Amino acid sequence: MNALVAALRKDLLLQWRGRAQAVAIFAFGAATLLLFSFAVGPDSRALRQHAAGFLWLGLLLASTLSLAESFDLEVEEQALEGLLLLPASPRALYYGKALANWALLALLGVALFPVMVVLYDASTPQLAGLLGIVLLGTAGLSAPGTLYAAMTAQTRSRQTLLPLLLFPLVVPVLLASVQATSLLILGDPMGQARSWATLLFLFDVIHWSLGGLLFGQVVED
Amino acid sequence: MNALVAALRKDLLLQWRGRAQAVAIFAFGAATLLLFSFAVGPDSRALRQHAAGFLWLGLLLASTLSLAESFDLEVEEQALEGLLLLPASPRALYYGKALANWALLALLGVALFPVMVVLYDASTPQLAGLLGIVLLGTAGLSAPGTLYAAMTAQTRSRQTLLPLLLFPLVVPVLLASVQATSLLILGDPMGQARSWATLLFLFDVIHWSLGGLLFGQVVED
Amino acid sequence: MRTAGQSRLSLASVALGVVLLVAGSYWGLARAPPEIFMGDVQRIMYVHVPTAWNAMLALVFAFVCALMFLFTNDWKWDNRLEAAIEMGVVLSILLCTQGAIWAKPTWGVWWDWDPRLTTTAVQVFAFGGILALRAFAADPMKRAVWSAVACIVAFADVPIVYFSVKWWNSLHQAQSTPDTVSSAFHWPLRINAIGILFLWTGLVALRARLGALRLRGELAPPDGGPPLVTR
Amino acid sequence: MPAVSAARLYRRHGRRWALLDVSFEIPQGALAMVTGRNGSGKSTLLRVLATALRPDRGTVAIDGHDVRAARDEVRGCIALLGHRTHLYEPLTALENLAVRARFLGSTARPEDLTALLDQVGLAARAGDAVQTFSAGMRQRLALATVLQREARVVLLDEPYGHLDAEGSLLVDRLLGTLRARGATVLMATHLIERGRALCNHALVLDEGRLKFSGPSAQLEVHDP
Amino acid sequence: MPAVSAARLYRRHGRRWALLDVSFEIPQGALAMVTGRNGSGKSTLLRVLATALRPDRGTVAIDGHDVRAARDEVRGCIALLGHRTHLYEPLTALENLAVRARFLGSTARPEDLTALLDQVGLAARAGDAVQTFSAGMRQRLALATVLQREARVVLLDEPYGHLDAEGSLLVDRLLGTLRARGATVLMATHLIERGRALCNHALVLDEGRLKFSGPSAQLEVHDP
Ligand code: HEM
Ligand SMILES: Nc1ncnc2c1ncn2[C@@H]1O[C@H](COP(=O)(O)OP(=O)(O)OP(=O)(O)O)[C@@H](O)[C@H]1O
Ligand SMILES: Nc1ncnc2c1ncn2[C@@H]1O[C@H](COP(=O)(O)OP(=O)(O)OP(=O)(O)O)[C@@H](O)[C@H]1O
Ligand SMILES: [Mg+2]
Ligand SMILES: [Mg+2]
Repeated sequence: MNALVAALRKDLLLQWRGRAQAVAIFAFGAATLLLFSFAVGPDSRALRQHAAGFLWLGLLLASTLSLAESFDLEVEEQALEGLLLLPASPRALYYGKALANWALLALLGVALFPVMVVLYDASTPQLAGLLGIVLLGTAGLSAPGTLYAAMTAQTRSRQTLLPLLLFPLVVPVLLASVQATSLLILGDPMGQARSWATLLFLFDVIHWSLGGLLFGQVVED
Repeated sequence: MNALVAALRKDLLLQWRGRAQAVAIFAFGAATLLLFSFAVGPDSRALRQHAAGFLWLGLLLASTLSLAESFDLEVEEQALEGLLLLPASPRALYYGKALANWALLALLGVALFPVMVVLYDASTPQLAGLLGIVLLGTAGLSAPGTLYAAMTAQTRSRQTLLPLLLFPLVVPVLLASVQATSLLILGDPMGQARSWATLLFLFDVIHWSLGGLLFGQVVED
Repeated sequence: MRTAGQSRLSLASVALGVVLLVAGSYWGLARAPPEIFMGDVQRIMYVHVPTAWNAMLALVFAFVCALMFLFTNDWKWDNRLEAAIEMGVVLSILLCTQGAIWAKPTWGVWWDWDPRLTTTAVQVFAFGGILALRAFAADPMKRAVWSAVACIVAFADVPIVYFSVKWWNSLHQAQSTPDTVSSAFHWPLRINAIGILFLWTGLVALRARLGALRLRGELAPPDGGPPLVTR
Repeated sequence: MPAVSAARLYRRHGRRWALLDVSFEIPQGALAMVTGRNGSGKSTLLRVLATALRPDRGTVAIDGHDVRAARDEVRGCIALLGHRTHLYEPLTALENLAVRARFLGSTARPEDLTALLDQVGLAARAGDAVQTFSAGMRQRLALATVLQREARVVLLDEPYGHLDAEGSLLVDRLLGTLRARGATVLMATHLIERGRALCNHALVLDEGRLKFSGPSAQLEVHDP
Repeated sequence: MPAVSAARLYRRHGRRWALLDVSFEIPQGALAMVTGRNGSGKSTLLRVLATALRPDRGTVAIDGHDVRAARDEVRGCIALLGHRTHLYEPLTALENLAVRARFLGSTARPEDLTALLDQVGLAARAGDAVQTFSAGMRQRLALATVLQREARVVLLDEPYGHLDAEGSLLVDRLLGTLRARGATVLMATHLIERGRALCNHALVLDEGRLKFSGPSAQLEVHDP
């Protein structure tokens, strides 16, 4: 428990030092949302229709950048290895990192939502439900993303390999989050959003457990 | 001229050594195209409609990764500085890098096209025209992308800053390429594709000139 | 003493700007007739259009500063560049906000993909990105050169964006562009435009001075030393 | 029980064998220098002993604990100073120490950490980010992280690298303190004279094979 | 005309002044050592002289060319060995040399480059990527890139770093060759004895200020 707190404090400190990066990542996400509208064309009906999809795509793209960068410092001077040799438990290191990344991604999701509302004219009154979906969805990105980022950070071209590995894996997260968000925006007469949320929850439980179990394997030589 | 050849040979050699990366970047692009179809949902008309947009978005995202990575090796052990001290002309270094990046991005565009055809059922008989658009469009990504990557490579969080700076800049490239490709796919009764190609050409001329003029400023202390 | 005089001048300019803005807004809000189709909502135009003009002016000024910096290597142009980009971005964001507030009741949406709106958005991102880049460059010289270079490139891009967006849009559907301004609304508009002009030039001058002071703190060695050289 | 023992140790990097059939024992409390030409496998050996790399074949035991079977026990009693500093570049010197202290569960107060920095001559720069440090200052901070642990086996890879005369004396003193505490030290270095004056044991590697293991006084014949 | 001259040179990193009011002259053909504590500004000085960093204030001239006004001329006659190696990690040793040779417009054939690698003891590893090299092997390759140029002014930052005994002799020999060729050398090092034996001139920096500049024989009083 102490180790987890130590790890979390370390990662939050690193994120605080790199807060300019967090701002840049938010701006990246917003720029992506803008780009989508260019790719789709000035067709406001289509944009509104697909708003949730674009939001989550932008979030996914931004999150791979953010996840990959969260390990840059760990490998630069092999600082993570230094902690493992202390010895610090890999599990604590994993959960510390994954929680810090989750916090950042959730913030990002919350910040991108108004951008989507303005750009695509897609708003919803159910803000609590939306927050829940954002939390569940970003948790589903953070857990496997942190695990994979730890692997790819040790290779050249981490920034390409991470999304490559992560995208297929998080297809369920993307689908469920997009559907749930879409239902919240466009109306949810049959209450289907809840079942998507359940799927997300299930995915999270599995991957947060798996990540803790496997992280040690990934970072040890 | 000799310097340009030397620079180009160096960059092509580096790309050849990192060909696994090129494959990864192609796979990333393909995965992005797949993701778009998940984000938009199983609406084959909408997919076909927006196929060109998604193709170019995927290409743009993949290209920022590739551009950023093309400078990783240059800054890792300050190899680029080493060449500048030889002295090598910054202009030759720029054009060598930009040409090598252009070649890679054009290949990527050509390789992604069949993926789009398969995923979105969007094909065209006018392959020569399409190749032309791909060449013009990727040239428009490569020139400013190489210039900006040289800057952002010197900072932490290069992978976020590069797209942040590049995306707004290449909006015309994205628009023109998407429109032209779309016209080739969906039919171009009024021959508008040509005027979009002209716009791309204009953009390319401006940015290939600006890049050569400004690169020296960017890489020297 | 010279600098003190300069900052007094800038303060005067800010004050004059505020006065003009208040006067113009009073005229626009209380005295000018309401518009036939949009009613009182239309009165936002008296700040909206001046903001648009001035945002563009500020960015043009930034472009000039960038060129001047690269040619003269004089730090004062970097200070002005920074101030001008910040002002341009702030005005552009204000413009988008005002526009969105205006658009909701008139067009029924916050945003639309009209060429003007689109270029403004691109402008915000392009120049906002430069400010982000500045935050990541620790060395003042790198910071200055990079932002000058990025500013030139971005500025060269704005006209291209404008034309491409115009083409792009007209290929799909015609936008309901606002009617041109009738002469009854001219005066408050002009007064506000000049007010904002004075306001931002004053603020930019002050901000540039602040930047110069910070830079002096960064660049002055503890023992004075010989004059600072640029590249 | 020897403090460090390796038996028929092999380790590969890609296709290349960096350690081949290395067997030796270092008694408790010994100061051993590890030397050999560039690329002979010194750094690889130290990293294997530190459990940063796993052995491909053979066994290694630290204080009687096998590096594979009892990795955490081994890690509990070693400290490594490697070619890479294990530091977080954007954090300050003090923060780097504080982060490690929290993981160690130590009750060190900020003053203790500042005193530690003072010991390596970095007190004046405690609040500066590591990324602004010169090569020697990084090495000093890395030394401080080693001092931070009361390790029983200390592995130093070129500890004199980048250090000025004063810093080198610091390392000498550190070795004295460690010997006084009864810790075992393995130090890879190319400064053969200096090493021989300080160490009582020596290992010489050559293309991954152990060419000599014995009292450092007998070393001269192997000098290139 | 002095080979290297600096007048009231200042240079900053971020907020910190790494060089303050440094003025000196090094005559043609001199071997000068640059020494001083960790963080005193040696690397910064060499990088400014090499035109890798621009001076913030003051003037620097190499062979009579001002580093600002005639940067390309200066670059045509200097060679720098810094803390970073200037190498491409995924390229092989030979390819790294070949890339540089093409930029230099030299007519060196592959055999010449292999001979160069042989000179630094890397011939056997000519076809291996730099990323598989040990610390000392990288340093050797970096030395080879310096040898590749017929520079009139050679700037070496801790050339003995990571090198084994044989590699250090290589550097000594290199200094001899350079002196014979009439080249001017500035060498930052912490190995004061070794430097004093080889060099005829010495510069001592302290917190960015020049504390001593003169014949290296007079240096001992400044030893810490
Ligand atoms: C939503 C965001 C909006 C943005 C970013 C925006 C941006 C701009 C820009 C850049 C100009 C250019 C000024 C010039 O060329 O002289 C402008 C002018 C103008 N805008 Fe907007 N606008 C927005 C919304 C609106 C709305 C909703 C209306 C009215 C329904 C409106 C009415 C006008 C008018 C009347 C002008 C003056 C046109 C002229 O001088 O010819 N704008 N706006
Ligand atoms: N990138 C940087 N950012 C901020 N400060 C720096 C940077 N690089 C060096 N410094 C500071 O400049 C001063 C001089 O550094 P420099 O590397 O020149 O020292 P040095 O004499 O080479 O030291 P060493 O013997 O340790 O190599 C130091 O105080 C250092 O902290
Ligand atoms: N990452 C790697 N990939 C491939 N080979 C490697 C790698 N690291 C080291 N080697 C090889 O392993 C051998 C031993 O390297 P090691 O770093 O242990 O040598 P060393 O004795 O520490 O040398 P030095 O004195 O130069 O530091 C060398 O031949 C080296 O080329
Ligand atoms: Mg080693
Ligand atoms: Mg140094």
